[in-house]
Amino acid sequence: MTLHIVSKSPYTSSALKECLGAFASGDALLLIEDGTYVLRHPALETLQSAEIYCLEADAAARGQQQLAATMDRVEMINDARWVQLCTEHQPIVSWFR
Amino acid sequence: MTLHIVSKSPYTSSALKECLGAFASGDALLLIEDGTYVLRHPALETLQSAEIYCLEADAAARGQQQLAATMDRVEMINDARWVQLCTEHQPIVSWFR
Amino acid sequence: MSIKSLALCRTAPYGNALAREGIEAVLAAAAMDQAVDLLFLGDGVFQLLDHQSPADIGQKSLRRNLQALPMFGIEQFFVCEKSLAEREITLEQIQVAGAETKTVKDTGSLIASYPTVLSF
Amino acid sequence: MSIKSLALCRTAPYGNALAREGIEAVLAAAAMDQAVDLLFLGDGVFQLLDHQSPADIGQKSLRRNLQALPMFGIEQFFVCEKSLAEREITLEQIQVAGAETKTVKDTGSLIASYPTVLSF
Amino acid sequence: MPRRAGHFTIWPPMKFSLAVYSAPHSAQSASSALRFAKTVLQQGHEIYRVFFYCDGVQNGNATAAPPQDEIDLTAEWQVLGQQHQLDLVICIAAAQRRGVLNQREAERLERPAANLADGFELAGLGQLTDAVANSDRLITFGS
Amino acid sequence: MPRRAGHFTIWPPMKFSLAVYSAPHSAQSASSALRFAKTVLQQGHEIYRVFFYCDGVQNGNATAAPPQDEIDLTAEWQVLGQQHQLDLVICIAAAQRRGVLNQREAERLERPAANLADGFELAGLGQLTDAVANSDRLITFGS
Repeated sequence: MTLHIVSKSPYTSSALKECLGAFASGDALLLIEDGTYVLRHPALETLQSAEIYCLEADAAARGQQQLAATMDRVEMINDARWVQLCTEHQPIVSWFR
Repeated sequence: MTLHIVSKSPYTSSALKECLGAFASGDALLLIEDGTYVLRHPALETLQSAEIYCLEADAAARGQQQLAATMDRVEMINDARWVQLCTEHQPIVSWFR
Repeated sequence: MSIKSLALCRTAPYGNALAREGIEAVLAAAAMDQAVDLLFLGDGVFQLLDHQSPADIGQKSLRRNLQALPMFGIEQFFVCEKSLAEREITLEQIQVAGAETKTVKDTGSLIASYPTVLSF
Repeated sequence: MSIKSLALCRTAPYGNALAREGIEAVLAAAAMDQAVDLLFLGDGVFQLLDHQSPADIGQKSLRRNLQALPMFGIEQFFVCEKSLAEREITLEQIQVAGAETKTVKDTGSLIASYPTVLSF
Repeated sequence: MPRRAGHFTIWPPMKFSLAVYSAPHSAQSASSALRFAKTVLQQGHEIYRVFFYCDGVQNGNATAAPPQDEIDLTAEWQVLGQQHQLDLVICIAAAQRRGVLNQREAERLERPAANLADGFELAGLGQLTDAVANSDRLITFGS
Repeated sequence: MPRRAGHFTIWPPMKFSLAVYSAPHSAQSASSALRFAKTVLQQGHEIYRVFFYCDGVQNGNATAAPPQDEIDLTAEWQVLGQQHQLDLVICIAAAQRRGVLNQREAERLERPAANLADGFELAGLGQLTDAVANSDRLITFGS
């Protein structure tokens, strides 16, 4: 199953939208860098059953940690878990624009 | 009156959307680089009375010249006219992300 | 027409250097007593959001740079009201000590009142 | 799972070098007999659009690079159907001699069938 | 007195400044800036300053060696600068971070090489502020 | 045999390759790549190659001199590369366009200075193709 890594803001880039359009059942989503702003974006609701991960350090940098704490559906992860996710999924697709 | 210069694609960037949100009556719009893809985008319709310009060379590079020929509302311009537009407007605002 | 210039800040902090380099340019202008106003629009409003903790990504707080602006005479920040609403950010979340945050509905008219606009 | 890799091309030509550098990477792989497929998605579909005339902006035609791919054994291009529709581009406007253009509805399943995806 | 270029009437000459944020060969806006600058001068206007900021500092990197069939923006700026005595200023802080140094900076920062192209000058952000204050128009070429 | 790091069970070691497209100090993804590489190694996996492409070639620019309180990504890659014998490859075509040259290239292209940092190597795009073929996972760090 694919791991999709989104690193751009959903408010200014089409990265999330295009990623969701190419999302297969069973795929996982990882939010990094400006992609952590997805935490506050309504489009997240459309991913009903998918695993969603978010890099904790990148969210905290942007003041998203309190928001993240309120979200059951998103697992906040550290870098070790990031690497582990990459071992568990194939292929890995970066959405960086 | 402001000259707004949009240089990013309306399909992947929020540049056009944010520019239109900051458009005052009497302002002019200039499309350059990937902003010339705005020619085929429905959002152009929302600018009913504004002057709209488009750099001909940038549109032609991207295969938009035939499309441009069908549009009455957009004036295709060369680089000399670009400079002239900049002399005629103040301020000039670039929307490049 | 105002003799001030406007810095239009549209980039989120940290993901890209533009937000930081924009604020550095504003600081330089303020340090030279050149009058400059700031308008935060689009993802630029994220620059103002509180609780930024970028130490773990190896960066310095950009909000701290914004907090230095009042010391250089920049005591008001214009913020696009629509951009805030779209991101569900409240006014309380973007307060900076020593500066007044003014939400703007008609950003077009505000922009048109400056002779020069620098985009960041 | 296929042993081929997939190049995911999402960038419009000319505005940024990424579209060109992506196709150069694909050409290099093909020249080394490494099997690679291409999926054009989002603004990447603009790479295929006909009548590109970039001489006046001082660039070389990227479409010409795409036309070289069949000589290296890349004879089909996958194109996201939704991206084409959104941009009102017809199949006739994106034909490349020597290659078959295959529109794809379920891009998610296509992507998941490759072990490696390079994004450009 | 207004002059004519083609069928357009030109206003009295204006002072333009350009802020360039993009590196050559990465974004078209770097070459758009050059194209605009050339046209400004052709139309009889003046360029007060070109300020290279952010990744735009790479326009002054003398080490760049684009293929012969691609535009060499650094060389083009050098020629235009010489022809018209342009003030081509590279932001020194942005350039340090990105590795564009003159001899003095390379020695001071203990780096192995200087690579600032002739015709460009390293200076502080104050030069951007000064350009805003002293130009009729400032155009941003972002990335 | 799976090992444990913290509370996570680690699969047998995997071969990772990274494709890095961003310049230091311009985009966070350049530092994300370094952070990821460090963690890959800490977790007992192998890095087959780091391929610097597009603006990512600037990671190997020895002339860059970031302020002391900012990360020096070039220096960090050098240290990590030495500790783990990493294959840090800069795409030669992308580097020529952007002004990152070794001594041989600088002489051949008649440029005033060589600025490729020690520990990095210039090579062709074939090294990216080879990394795709020989790695278990390839991660793109775009800009």
